[in-house]
Parts: sequence; C-alpha cells; structure tokens
Amino acid sequence: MTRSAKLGHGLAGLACLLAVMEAVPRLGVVDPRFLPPASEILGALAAEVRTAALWTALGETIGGWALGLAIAFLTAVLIGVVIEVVPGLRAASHSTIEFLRPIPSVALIPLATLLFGASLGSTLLLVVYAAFWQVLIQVMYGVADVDTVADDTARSYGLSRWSRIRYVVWPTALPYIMTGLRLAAAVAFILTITAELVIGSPGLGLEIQLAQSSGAVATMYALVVLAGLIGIVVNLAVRMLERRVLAWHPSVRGEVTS
Amino acid sequence: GSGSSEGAGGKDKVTAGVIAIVDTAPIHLGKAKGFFDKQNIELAITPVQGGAAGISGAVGGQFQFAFGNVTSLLTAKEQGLPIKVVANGVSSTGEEGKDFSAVLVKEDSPIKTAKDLAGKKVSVNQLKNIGDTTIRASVRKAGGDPSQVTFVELPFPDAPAALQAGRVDAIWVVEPFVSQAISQGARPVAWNYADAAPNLTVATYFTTTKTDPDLVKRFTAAMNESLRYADAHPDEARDILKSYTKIDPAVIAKIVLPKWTTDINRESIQAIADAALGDGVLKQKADLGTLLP
Amino acid sequence: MTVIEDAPAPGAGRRASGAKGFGRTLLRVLGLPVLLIAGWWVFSVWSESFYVPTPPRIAQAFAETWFSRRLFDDALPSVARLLAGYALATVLGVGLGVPIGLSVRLRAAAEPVLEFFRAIPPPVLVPLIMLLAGIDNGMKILVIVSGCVWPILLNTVEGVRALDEMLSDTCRVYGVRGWSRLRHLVLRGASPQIMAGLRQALSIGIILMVISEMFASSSGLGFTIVLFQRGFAIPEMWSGILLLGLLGFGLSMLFRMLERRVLSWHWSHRA
Amino acid sequence: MLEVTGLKKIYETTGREAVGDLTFQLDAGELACVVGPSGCGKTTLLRCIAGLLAPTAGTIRVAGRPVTGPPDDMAVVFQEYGRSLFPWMTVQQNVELPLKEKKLPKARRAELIAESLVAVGLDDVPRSYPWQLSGGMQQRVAIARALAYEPQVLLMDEPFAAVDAQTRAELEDLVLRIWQRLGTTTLFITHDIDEAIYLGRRVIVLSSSPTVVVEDIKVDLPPERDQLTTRALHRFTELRGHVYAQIQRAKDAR
Amino acid sequence: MLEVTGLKKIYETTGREAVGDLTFQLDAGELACVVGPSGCGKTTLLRCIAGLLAPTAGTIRVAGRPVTGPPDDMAVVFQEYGRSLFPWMTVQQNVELPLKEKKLPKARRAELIAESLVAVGLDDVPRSYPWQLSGGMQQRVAIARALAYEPQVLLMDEPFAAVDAQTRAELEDLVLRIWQRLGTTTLFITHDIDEAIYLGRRVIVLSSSPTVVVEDIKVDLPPERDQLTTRALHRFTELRGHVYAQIQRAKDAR
Ligand SMILES: Nc1ncnc2c1ncn2[C@@H]1O[C@H](COP(=O)(O)OP(=O)(O)OP(=O)(O)O)[C@@H](O)[C@H]1O
Ligand SMILES: Nc1ncnc2c1ncn2[C@@H]1O[C@H](COP(=O)(O)OP(=O)(O)OP(=O)(O)O)[C@@H](O)[C@H]1O
Ligand SMILES: [Mg+2]
Ligand SMILES: [Mg+2]
Repeated sequence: MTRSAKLGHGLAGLACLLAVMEAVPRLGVVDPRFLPPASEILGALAAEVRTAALWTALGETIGGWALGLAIAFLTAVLIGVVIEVVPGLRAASHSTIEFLRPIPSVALIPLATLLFGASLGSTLLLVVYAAFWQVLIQVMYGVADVDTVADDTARSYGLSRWSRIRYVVWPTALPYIMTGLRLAAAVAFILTITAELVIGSPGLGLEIQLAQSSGAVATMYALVVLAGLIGIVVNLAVRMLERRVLAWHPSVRGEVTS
Repeated sequence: GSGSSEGAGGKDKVTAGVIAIVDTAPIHLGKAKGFFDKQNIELAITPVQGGAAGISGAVGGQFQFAFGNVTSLLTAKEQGLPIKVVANGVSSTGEEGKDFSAVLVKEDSPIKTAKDLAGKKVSVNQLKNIGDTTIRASVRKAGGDPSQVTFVELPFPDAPAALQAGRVDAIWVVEPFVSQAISQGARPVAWNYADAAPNLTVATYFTTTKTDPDLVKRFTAAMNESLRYADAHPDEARDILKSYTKIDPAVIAKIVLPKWTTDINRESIQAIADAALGDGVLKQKADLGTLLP
Repeated sequence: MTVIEDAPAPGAGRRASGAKGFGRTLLRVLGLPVLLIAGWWVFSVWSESFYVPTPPRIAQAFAETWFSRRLFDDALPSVARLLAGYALATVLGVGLGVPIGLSVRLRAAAEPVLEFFRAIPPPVLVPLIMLLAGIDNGMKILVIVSGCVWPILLNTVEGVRALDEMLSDTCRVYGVRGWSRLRHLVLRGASPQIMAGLRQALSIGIILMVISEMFASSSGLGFTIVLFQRGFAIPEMWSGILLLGLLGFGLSMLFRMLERRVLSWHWSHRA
Repeated sequence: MLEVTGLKKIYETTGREAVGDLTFQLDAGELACVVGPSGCGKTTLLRCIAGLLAPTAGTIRVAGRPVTGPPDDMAVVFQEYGRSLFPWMTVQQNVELPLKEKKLPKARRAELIAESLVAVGLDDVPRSYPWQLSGGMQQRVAIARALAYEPQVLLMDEPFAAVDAQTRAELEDLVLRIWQRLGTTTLFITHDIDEAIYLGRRVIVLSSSPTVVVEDIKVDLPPERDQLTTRALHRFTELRGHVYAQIQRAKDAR
Repeated sequence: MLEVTGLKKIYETTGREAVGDLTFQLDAGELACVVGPSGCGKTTLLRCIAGLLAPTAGTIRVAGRPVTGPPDDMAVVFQEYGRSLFPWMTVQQNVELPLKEKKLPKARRAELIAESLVAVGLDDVPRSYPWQLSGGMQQRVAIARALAYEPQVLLMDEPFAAVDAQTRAELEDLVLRIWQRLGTTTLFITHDIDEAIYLGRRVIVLSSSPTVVVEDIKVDLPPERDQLTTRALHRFTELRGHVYAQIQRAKDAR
C-alpha cells in the first residue's frame, strides 16, 4: 500500500467518525445541549485555536509530556534490560513490580502535591510513574522473546554480555519496545492532562477543567478533540520512527513486499 | 515554611490556590485592582481543582493562601492539619430564589418541595461535604426525613444532563449551572445554602499556622477590600469572570452572584459543624476557636 | 567466558526443591518488598510529614478499615466491575485487533480514529460515557473498558502483524482458512504479544476502576480511597492504596498461572 | 496439470531478478526434479507455483486454472522446514491440522497420521513438540504432514537435506511409492544430482540468474527404481555426469 | 585439544536420553567428521562441546580447560543456519559482529569480511538482509561468519546441507584450505558419507540412542585431497562402503 493510499484510508476513517459525531446529536440520540454536533465542536475549536492562552497551555502540556515520557522510557528500558539480563534479578523484583504496578498514579496525587506542589514536578511524578510500567512490561516480554539459536550463536562467538544486549537482545525487544513507546506516549499524555485537571498545574487539562466548570460544553469537547488530534500526530511520529528502526521486522517488511 | 520570598521592589511573593469558579471573583478582581500590591503583596493565583487540593497545597507549602469550603476545612482541622482561616470567602445571599446554589428537579417531576426529596436520589458534587449537609438541612426544614435522601456523586457540569436523562431525581448545582439548568427547563425545589443557616458562610480563605503573621494581616486586609469592592461592583465582578473562566458571556449576564461579605459568620459555621456531626461527616465536636481568627 | 545459565522466562519459574529452595524463593519474593518498606519507614520517621504515616500506623488503619463489612460493600463490587470491564475489553481488543492486524487497508483506515480515542484521557471521557450509559455500573464498566482496551488492541495488532510468514504460508498452502486459521495460527502466534497486552491492561483496569468511581459513585474501593483523601484520613487512604496494590498483586498472580498454561510452548522453546 | 509460461519474478525490495524467463509443463501424475545452483531461484519458482508470491510477469496454471492464490489439494514441504512447523502444536497436531481442514472424519485422520509418521520413522514421538526434535526429525514431520494430506500436487523444496544417507534412501522410496499409488503430480527440488535422477522421470536444470531452463532431461531409466540396481546402471552414471556438467555450465555462465 | 569423556545428556522436558555415553578425543589441529543416523544426538553433542548445554554426566575439556560456557576462540555453524543469522543485520554486519567483539581493527575486519564473502561466493550481496537470500545463501553467510572469525576450534553442524553439489565441493575445499592454513581443530557433522571421508582425517560413527561411538575410523587416504582424484581412489570406495554399513548397523541396532 502506498503512502498516499494509506493517508486516504486514514482520512476516510476520520471522516466517518466526524459523520457519526455530527449525526448522533442531530438525530436526537443524545441531547445536543450536552453533546454538541461535530460542526459546533469544530467551530469552538477554531475559536479556541485563535487564542494565545490555548497555545501557551498546549506548550506547557507538551513540554511536560515529552519530558515525562523521556524519563519514563529511558529508565524503564534500562531497568527492564538489567532485570532480564542479570540472573535472579527478575525473580527478586517480581513481587514488588506486580505490587507497585497497579497502584493508580492518580492515588499518588497527595504525595505529588506534597513533594512538588502544583508544579511541573507533580505532573512529572504522575506521568513518569504511569508511563514507566507500560514500557517496562513490554521490555520484559520483548527481552524474553530472544530466539534461542540467535542467542546461542552470539554466545558461542564469545560475545560479551553487553554485546549480546546490544546486538541480540535489543533488536529482538525493539518491536515490543516500540509498542511500549506507543502505549506509554498515550498514557503519559493522558496523565499529563489528568494531572493538570486534578492538581491544577497549567496546561490543556486545566483549560478543559475550566471549560467544564464554566458549563462551556462545546469548548470542552473542542479541547477534548484537540487532545485526540495530538494523539494522532504522536502516533504518526512513532510510526515513522518504527519504519526506520524496524525495517527488517516481519511486521514492517511484510507491508513492503506483498 | 511560609514560602513567601522577597520579590521585586521588596514585595512579598505570594501564591494562592483558588478554584476557578464564580465564588472566587473577588480575589481576581482585587488583584486586578491592585489591592494586593497596595499591601506589598505580589499575588500569583494558581487554579486548583477543588477544596481538598487547596488544603493539600497549602499544607504542602505550595500556596501560602487558599480557598476552601467550610466543611472541607472542618474536616481537615479535625484530622489535625495546621490551618487557619484568614478571610471570608463567599456567603449565601440567604434569599430563596435568589441564591447561587439550588437543588433542581425536572420540570414535570412530582417533587414539589424539599420535603419530597426524601426517598429520592439527589446528586452532589462531593459526598460527605457541604452539599449533603445543607440539603439535609433543607429537607429537615421543610419537614421531611433527611435520612431518607440518597446522595450520589456527580460533578456540577455533568449534573444537568443526568437530570434531563432521568438518571437522578434531583441535582444540586451552583452558578453558572443553576441558571443554565433553569434555562433548560429545570425547576428549583430548594435553596440549600439559604436554608441551612442565615447568612451562611460557605467558604473562606485560609492559610497555615506557619505563615508569617504580618503577611497574614496584610493579606486579610487586601482580601477584605477585594470582597467589599466585588460586592459593591457586581458588573465589574461579572466582567472579571470572563478573564479566568470560560462561561458564556450571555450566561454571565444572567447568573445570580453570591454575597461577598467580609464577615465570617461564626454561628453559621457552627451550625454546619453541628449538622455534619449529626450526619456523621465529622466525628468530633468542632473547635472553631483555633480554626477561625 | 560466561557461565551456562538457565535464565527462567516469565511463567517458566523453576520449581524450587527442598527447604533450601523454599527459603531462597521466600527471599526472592520478599527481599525487595522488605527493603522498600524499611526505606519508607525511615523516610516517614525522618520527614514527620502528615502525608507519610509510618508503616505500623498504616497497618493499623488497614486492619481497622478493611477487616470489616467494607470489604464486601466496597471492595467486592469494585472487583466485580473490574473483571467485567476487563473481560469486555479483552473481547473487544482481540476482536478488533485481529482484523486490523490482518488487513493493511483496515489498519490504515482505523488507526487514526483509534489513536484519536486513545489520546483522550478517560476522566474527560467520563461525562460523555455518562451521557450514553447513565451513572450506574454500566458507566463504570465502560470507563474501565475505555482504558483497558488499548494495550490489548495494540498488542494484538502488532502480534498479528508480526506472525511468522513461513507459518502463514504453510496455512495458506494447506487451505487452513477462516476460523481454524484464526484459532490455530493467528491467535496462537500472536499470543505472546496478546498476553503482554492483557497484563498491561490488568493494571490499567485497576487504575480506571478508581477513576470510574470518582464520578457518580457512592461506594467502591476507589471511591473510598478518594473519600479518605478528601477527608484527610491519610493512613486510611494509604491503607486503601495498599489494598489496591495487594489486589493487583493477587490478580497478577492469577494471570501468571493462566499465562503459564497458555504460553507453555513459547517459554519452553525460548528458555 | 502444471504449466509455467514465461515466468519472471523481480523482488521489489532489492530489485533482484530471481527468475528470468521460465517455461515448462508437467502432465498430470508426472514427477519432475528441479536442480540448479544455489540462489538461482528454485524456491522462488516453487513459491510462485504455490500461489504465495505474485509473478512479475508470465502465468502459472494448475489443473488448467490460473494460479492467483494457493490452489486446492496441494501440499508443500518448505526448505525452511523448522519454521513451517507450528511450535505450539505437537508433532501429531501439526500433521493433523490440514486433515481437519479437509474435514476428514476423526478415524481416517488418526489412520493417516499413524501411517505417515510410521513411514517417516517418527511413530515414537507423536506427542513431542517440534523444538524437542532434531533437525532431521523436524524435516520428517513436515514431510509426514505433506504425505498424510494426500495431495494432487506435491511441491517439495530440498526435503531430505537434513537426514542421513540411509533415511534419505528410505524416504526417496517412500515418495516414489506414494507417487505411484496416488498419481500425485510432483515437483521436487534438490541439490543432490543422484537423487534427482533416481526419483525424477524428468530433470529440469536451471541456470543461475537470469534464470532460464538450461535443459529438460528425460530420464530414460526403467520405471521400476531400486536403490541398488538403478544406481548401478551405466545409464545412471552417464546421466549424472551430464547433469553435473550442465549445472557447472549454468553456474559458470554467470 | 578437545576431550569428551563419558558424556551423557538427558533432556529434562521429555526425559529423552539424547546422548548415552560418549568418549573421544581430538588433538590440536585435527579434523574429524561425525556421522550418525538422524536424531542420534549429533547436534546435542555439538551444543555440549560449545558450552551451550550442560551435560547430565561426563566432562568436556577444550584446550585442557573444562567447558562451563562457550570457550574462547571457537566458532560454530549451526544446523538451523536461518535462525542463527540476525535478521536485523545485513550480511556484512552479520559477519562483522564477532570480529568487532574480537576487537579487530576496522581495516582488518573489512579485509576478513571481503575475503570470506568472496570465498563462499557471496561478494555481490553484502548489503542484503538474510531474509532476502535463498536458503543456500543464508547457510553460506553462516559459514563465512565462522571462517572470517579464524577460530582455534571450529564446530560445523551439516553446514553444506542447503547448497548445490558444485558449491558444496568448492566449500569442502575451502574448509580444507583454511584448516591447513590455520591449523584449526575442526569437528564436522555431516550426513554425506563421501563428504565425511573426503574431509575427515577421522570419521566418528555414532549409533542411535543410546548414543555411543560405534567406530572411530582413521581415514588412511593421502593428506592432499582433490575432488577428482581422491574420490576415485579404490580405498575411498572401500571406506565409503564400510561407513555406510556401520551406520546401517547403528540404525538397525535400535
Ligand atoms: N530441546 C530438546 N528437548 C527435548 N528433546 C530434545 C531436544 N533437542 C533434541 N532432543 C532429542 O534429542 C535427540 C537427539 O537430537 P539431536 O538434535 O542431537 O539429533 P541429531 O543427531 O542432530 O539429528 P539430525 O541429524 O536429525 O539433526 C532426539 O531424539 C531429539 O528428539
Ligand atoms: N524475500 C526476498 N527479497 C529479496 N530477494 C530475495 C528474496 N528471496 C530470495 N531473494 C533472492 O532471489 C534469488 C533466488 O532465491 P531463491 O530462494 O529462489 O533461490 P534458490 O534457488 O531456492 O536457492 P537455494 O538452493 O540456495 O535455496 C536469490 O538471489 C535471493 O537473494
Ligand atoms: Mg531455496
Ligand atoms: Mg542435528
């Protein structure tokens, strides 16, 4: 499938979504006062986009998101690989990981406000905590998926532990890690906005919360739509990265050949 | 610590954690009018999501001052948090039909008065807070059995839709949702703030015991001036809403403003505390002496 | 020169033999948690913070709060909703993920829409879900689904995309199509990735269980925690978080048992 | 039964021309062996016939119908035998899957599985998983799967590469037996020239790229083959020398 | 150089005894071929020597030191050549990786890569990925990787199974040349009896399970081997018949 055909399909999918969002309130399935039709939401979005406040808010959100994601990703990959590669460490850390992982980062809000207040620090704590696990689990599954013959080959040629991580373990885990990155990117984004919503650090979440508490329904949905659009952009970016780093992988090369 | 630091021109840099709702117009207006500058305070207002977040932030040292409703403050005090009220926040107008908080039902609902709320499902924004306490007061006052009311949590913005969809029998909301819901065909059956106590103090500004007393004094002065000014100039108060909320200007023109008085009504707070104790929201008899100035 | 190692894969834990083995297992399972608790203890004593109570205080609050009717009134309904939402998300995620993974066209069309919804934070989705599904259990289950479905869906799509071509060629040649291809090739081949997704979803489900109970609720584990938090009953709040962690731990243990069965072929030929 | 006309295949990713211009035919029930230098395009040819790869040019017909996807009633033994076995299925399940797909009754399936596993000498490991087997055993599972399927067209890509000389001889005779019994049209790719002559009624020699048919040799040996006597025939040695020379020529032509 | 004493290996998952009781020795610079029926434990033996599998009983020593992990300066060509190439690396990168690990300077690496790729006839595809190559080409990449490494001990598991007869002959001579130049101790597993005799100075015949050494045959052919003359020797034919009979016996003993 060519790039442009792909784009065409994607746009068609979005158009369908728009049509549904327009039709549902118009046909009276839900009250249009509480869920305005798509056209009205897009109108409100157009109005919002023209305000400077939105762009500062967006900047704050994306800044916090990117930083949090980067920290979470790097630490998770590092820790994940170390846990998998050092014998015995996985067994030792398993119970703790399984215990800490489901603790909702939302429940850490008091701790976050205590440590950092309504600042970037709080947002980061929540974002990093939530995104970290997403990547870590993917790394752990990916590392465990190393082909035995490939690993034997590496070992018999006397590749050091580090070389094996770099040349065998890492490429095997990469597809998993890319999925982890996509998951974590979304979760980090969600948490950035949630933190802004709940703690009140400045950003898109705060704007949503303001619109909500002001009863500005169309504006609220406009901002939500904006969040969704950002999600699409982020995904495109990760996909592009994926095409570069996973060119050899069946999931990517399959699309090129057939 | 007090966290305040010397800003430019020898001013104290102060951060206040304040919910971005109609109630807090005075502090925004006061800041715009320069009342805080006049007291050598360089004020930064940080929006927070709710009273609890304000209290956490103040105790955690992120804010020197914050805004919270009296039930939240009483609860926090009961748990031993070192907080202290410094100025009145917002008060009920005390007039039924012209207050900024109401319990609403659908137009065709069989519920006619607060008494009929018994046995029904009523939404409040937070359970075990000022909403259920004051609504129970309304029901009691109208001769109903307050213990028969079922409360569910529903954020103010989502309540009107739930009411129209018949998911709840009645909703409690504050402005701008009161005006909005009424314009969408809802009917008020109780004015819970007005019913709970005369001239009810709903929320106050507070600080922690660690804050420099001199700074507190100056903040109180500036805040009181702001409250007086806002109360005296409702049009300017409505105007300032446009700067920090996203309420539709058409709605802003219509909403009922609360009463912004400098008077902290100790009796009304005591009444709320007693009612909360009766309902089990509080566990001990409140000691207002250390909470209020 | 490296030593011959028998690195156990997840789910392929080697049976410990004898008392010494048991002791070592115990050390493995409890070692790090004990260290962490000790760290917390030191921190709580040192900081004297209101928000960081000491472990005994939390343990006391835990006993008082949860060894009571609360466990049945609040915790069990929450868990039931969690499981319902999780099951629904699994069906949806795998059900959508397989066709999307198999068809390049469908993937191209669906991906932007899915990414759009995926980027929307569940808390802001709640009002919409309330509009459509009311404020009762249905809404809460949907909120859980709205978050759980993504890791399952994404991993299913990726797992299906990465199927060994040799195996799908074999299926095509022998005329293995339709349902049987799905069962014998697609689902089994993608199962390692699907399992990774299910595992992710489990903890996200717990998070969303809490979030869903922050709205239009009057009971539930998450609601209780939020109530404690708003009421500044901090040790009780931590005890709730502890219970969440224990719940997650328990569920994840169950999950591991399931996984060990489903993926036995995978781990034994990988390890 | 099998017509390949002007087949050409260029791999798009690398732009490599794997097959240049191939034309040959197989009658129903014929058994032909394909030999050619390593990398000359034998596997590519087989994948095109199996309908797994779309040709760049030319057509392939199986039983008169043009191939657009895998034809019915065809079985393939892939060169990468290891990867073509399902790691999550036992030996028995691997052999059974295509039979299930054919909707054979259970009893018949059991019979076919047992028969074919005995034939390849794996009746003692039906419950093992592929990764618990040696390379040669895995390859024999793939062969058993193809034979149990009782196909009308059988494509085999170096199916005996991983087994020892004696087993190989046995398997060769097995293929001949089945071919004679069922009249399966068989295309057999091999590197072993002796094997090609022993098995094939025809030997198709391919050149290295651009791949064309260098020679299509009719094997004029008596139809009844026997490991000892057939291989000892003078004509056998002659043919072997001839094919060897052809491949050498095909390879050097590059 | 290589001592295998009382080696026994039972796979725990299935309880299968893959190797029964093996004892043999290789002097430094010796080249021995191992033959035996399919599934008799040749690969298992090789993996134990390579330090990838812990024996159930017995010891293995390489250069006097007991094997507990992969010994230094050893290269292995695995039977599953396809899976032993890293799909995320090009041919060139696959060959280069062990050399990098050996800390060879870049120029030397480039030299060795080019040399070994030319030797196996793959100098035209250094930038292809393994999955873009034919089976035989993949196998030759694995061979090139082992040869470029210039190991002291070389273990090869049916390394020429997937290449055509002529390439096979060339590769056999290549292995002999390199062995003579570097004095590499080489253990060569094969199913081709002719190949075993042509290459080996010794041929070790294994029985099927319980696996033991049936016979350790000294190949008393002239040291200088040549595809045409050596294979035509009367002694060659004799040895071939002998080994064939031994394997037959080993297999039938089961
Ligand atoms: N991972 C494993 N788990 C269990 N059994 C195994 C495993 N690998 C091999 N076996 C068994 O061990 C025996 C010897 O296997 P091995 O691979 O060593 O044979 P081989 O001599 O290399 O055969 P071939 O010539 O077919 O490659 C076989 O019976 C096989 O089933
Ligand atoms: N997926 C692919 N992408 C690009 N090129 C390929 C691909 N598969 C094979 N080729 C190329 O096509 C040519 C023919 O390959 P093919 O596998 O058909 O050879 P073969 O005759 O089967 O060789 P062998 O006897 O070694 O198995 C080779 O040059 C190979 O590099
Ligand atoms: Mg091939
Ligand atoms: Mg083997």
